[in-house]
Amino acid sequence: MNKNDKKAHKFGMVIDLDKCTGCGSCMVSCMSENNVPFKEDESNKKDSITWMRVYKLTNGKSFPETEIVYLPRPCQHCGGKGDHGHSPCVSVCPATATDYGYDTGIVSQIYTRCFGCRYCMGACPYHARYFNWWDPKWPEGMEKYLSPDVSPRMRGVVEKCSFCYHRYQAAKDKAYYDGREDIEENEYQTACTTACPAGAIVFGDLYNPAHRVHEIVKPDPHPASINSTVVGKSRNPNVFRLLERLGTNPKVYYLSEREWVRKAGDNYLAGEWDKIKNHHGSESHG
Amino acid sequence: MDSALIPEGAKRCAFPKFALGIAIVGAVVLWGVYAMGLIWWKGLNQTNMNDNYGFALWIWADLAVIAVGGGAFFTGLLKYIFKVDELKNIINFAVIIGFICYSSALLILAIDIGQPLRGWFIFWHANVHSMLTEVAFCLSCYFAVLTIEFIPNILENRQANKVPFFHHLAHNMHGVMAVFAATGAFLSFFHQGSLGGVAGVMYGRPFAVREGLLIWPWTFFLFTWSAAAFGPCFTLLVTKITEAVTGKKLVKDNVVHLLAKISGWMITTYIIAKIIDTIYWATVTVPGLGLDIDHFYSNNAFYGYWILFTEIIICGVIPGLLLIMKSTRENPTLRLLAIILGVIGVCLNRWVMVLQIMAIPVMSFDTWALYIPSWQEVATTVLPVAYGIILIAVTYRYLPVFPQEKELNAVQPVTETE
Amino acid sequence: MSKVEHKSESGSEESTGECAAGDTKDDKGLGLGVIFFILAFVICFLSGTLLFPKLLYSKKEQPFNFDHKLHVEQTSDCESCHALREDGSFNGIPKLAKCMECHSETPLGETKDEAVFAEMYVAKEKEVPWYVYSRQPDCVFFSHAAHTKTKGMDCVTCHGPIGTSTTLKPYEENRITGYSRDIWGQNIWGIKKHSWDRMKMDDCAECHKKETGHQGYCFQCHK
Amino acid sequence: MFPFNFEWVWDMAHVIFFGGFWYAISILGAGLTYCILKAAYDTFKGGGESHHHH
Repeated sequence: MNKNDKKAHKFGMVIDLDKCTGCGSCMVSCMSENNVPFKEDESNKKDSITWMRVYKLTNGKSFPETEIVYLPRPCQHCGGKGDHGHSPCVSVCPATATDYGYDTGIVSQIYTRCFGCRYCMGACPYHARYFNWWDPKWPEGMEKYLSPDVSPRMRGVVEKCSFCYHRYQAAKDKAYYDGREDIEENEYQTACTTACPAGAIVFGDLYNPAHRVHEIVKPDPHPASINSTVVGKSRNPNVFRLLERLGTNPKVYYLSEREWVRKAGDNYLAGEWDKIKNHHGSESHG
Repeated sequence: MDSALIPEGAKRCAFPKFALGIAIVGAVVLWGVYAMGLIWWKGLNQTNMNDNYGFALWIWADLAVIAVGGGAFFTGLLKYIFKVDELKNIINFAVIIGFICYSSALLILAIDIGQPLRGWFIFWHANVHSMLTEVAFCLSCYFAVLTIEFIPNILENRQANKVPFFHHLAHNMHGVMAVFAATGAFLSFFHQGSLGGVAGVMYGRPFAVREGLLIWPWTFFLFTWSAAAFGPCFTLLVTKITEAVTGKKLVKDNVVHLLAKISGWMITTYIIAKIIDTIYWATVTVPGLGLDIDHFYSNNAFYGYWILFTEIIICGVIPGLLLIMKSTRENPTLRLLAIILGVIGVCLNRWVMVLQIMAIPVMSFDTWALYIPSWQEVATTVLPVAYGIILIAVTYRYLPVFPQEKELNAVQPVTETE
Repeated sequence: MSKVEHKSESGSEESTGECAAGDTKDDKGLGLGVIFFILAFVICFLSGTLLFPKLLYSKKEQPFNFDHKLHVEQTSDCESCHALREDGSFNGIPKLAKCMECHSETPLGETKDEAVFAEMYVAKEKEVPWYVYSRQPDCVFFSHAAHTKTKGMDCVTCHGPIGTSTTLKPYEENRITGYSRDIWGQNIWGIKKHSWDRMKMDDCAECHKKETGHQGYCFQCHK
Repeated sequence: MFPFNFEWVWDMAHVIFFGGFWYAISILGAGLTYCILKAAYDTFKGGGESHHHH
């Protein structure tokens, strides 16, 4: 199956950072939806599991110019160099515990296969992968509230955001029952998307021009001029991806009208930003 | 007491003294084993690793012992394939050191994984595109080679050699050792290389990533080359330490000079390649990703340019030059200085290529991740060292490790007294 | 020739005497060795095939017997009890309410098992704690809808001719993994003759490869 | 690791990787087997004269 396959999807997300208030609803809904374990004492965040993590960024200026933006960061579901499916983490996993679904563009993680070498965590520049340092301990009775659609994890394995794949499975089941070929845009939405009170997160199929995510992102199927391994760059000048020029080709896009926010998405040499910002997003029009 | 086991004509310290020494080092081993048990029982939460810093102290130790253990395959390659015959006087010891290094490396890997009982997945469910898979396969196979190379030496123990089958087995294994050594060199090339590849293929990490040849990033070749270059330094260093502890000369100077010379040329060529690689990386690769080399060496409490300078100049160029020049190579003090610097250099390189990578922020709003290892990590990292000391002590005492020992220490015929 | 070999040659000469001494031909020893080897093999073989399965699996009896044949005769299909819900998910083993569509507190037939059912469960309004032979591990997602509805597969292909059985076999649980033995297969070597003999990932993949040309991505069957 | 493993695909990568692996294993296995058999033969033949003709 490849992307020329009519049935193939490329699920992606665009997060409007100008709408995000940093309320954390996405983090909470993600945790409860996906049976994400927590620690008794959550004061040390460095070994806490947060599939969806909200970063706080500032423009570094002093009052009154200070600006703050909150940046929710799920797994970026990288397509890898050239968008061929060799994501940084998938290509390094020694035991094939994670793979790239060419039918959905979603990077999987199989907990019962993972043996905890953590190479994928090292390879991921987004810190989107988390290790289970402890066995999960649920407070009395809470086990009954776990979702049966997401398998709980054991100590010693890596886990990460799955774009709520179980919701896709459920949506497909419904479509099968109805005798439909495929699912509707609204049938498969991630927990964070539906939980966001500001409507900052838009989720859908980047291949499908009718989906909102495609309308906003307008992904460019041609390789980018800055780096030929970059595919799917947005043609919307306000849309960017994190560390885009590394060639990881994330499927999570960010939207902001503020220049400093867009600049924070990647690394630029001194003076480089001013040269490329004007071309940003408008590459393939020429 | 154990004189029947001691090689004929060799002088060894009294058994109680030996036993005391083993007991002291053994206590350190027990400490390490206790820590290891804690980690296996309670999990990796016993370490100070975290989600931003998933590789830790012992992974550095793992890479370092494999690098310095490279002396075994390279000496074997020179001895059995390139027929550098003098090296037969040090090959046994090189093999023993290699055996220690590789068994330690495998043990560390067994501690390092979150689900040790699933360790076999790396073989059974192998993803052939992962450098780590290549490491696991070649490492295990090469450890088998080292065991095979070690066996004849064990069978040459005075009592074991009396058993006709063992005697013949040892003899026959010597006969086909070139085949094993060639296989070992093949396997070593790929696992040393793939350890370098582990870093080089991480294209999400600008500090690690390298361009390369086909599927192999340049770090692949640099790691193999550096292991072959610095491995012999470690063999010489341990030989020197053994000589100091036993108070005996065990290997003739011409053998030491030869190995030092080969090592010197290997180091020099390696460090030239390393410098070219570093310059290319710093001036082409990294700026292409929007980063300045300063990014990797500033804004943190530990990693500065000093580490780059120490690794390449002080512990690379200097030992290389000291060992290729005859006058400095044959000066015992300068030679010792060179091999110590060399060993530090390759260990530092492995540190940089596994731990500094993890510490450096990649996203513009990310921060440096430094950490202090827990005592369990320290104990399990010290464990291989203590275990190595014991194994060297035991093999030195009971096996004919150094063929030249008798000749070099022939003061008077030793009569066995109890 | 290298010096090492000279050395070992001279070494071997020293020990020649001992070699010869220990070399008195002893055919009796050889015969005993062969017998020992055969005996050891037989013991290992038997314990591996007979004892090992007993140690590995614990046997549990179902709450009471269920006669599939009898029920199929009444309903004439599987779907009357095991059906898809409207959201496309599969109901699995029916709950008490489903049974009560036909049954009541007074048994329909005369079997002892039905009496147990009526007394212990219907009267007490308690669900029957069936052991599920085909229960997959937590990490497995399986869409009955995709297989039965969209592709029109029958139940027998995966579950075997369970509809013609009159008794329920004991449920065997792997003591280490906690999984049903039917996943691995009743054959201790894991060899299968029929498509329904095993329910391992390899079996899913085998069929998927044949039918779709691809064994599938991880998330197709995992959650 | 084996062609019957779930992950196995008959492609270039697998053929090269496992070709090398099984090749190395075979050489080691054959070498060891030769040594052991030869040693057993030498032992039964008795004495140490068998290897004088090296």
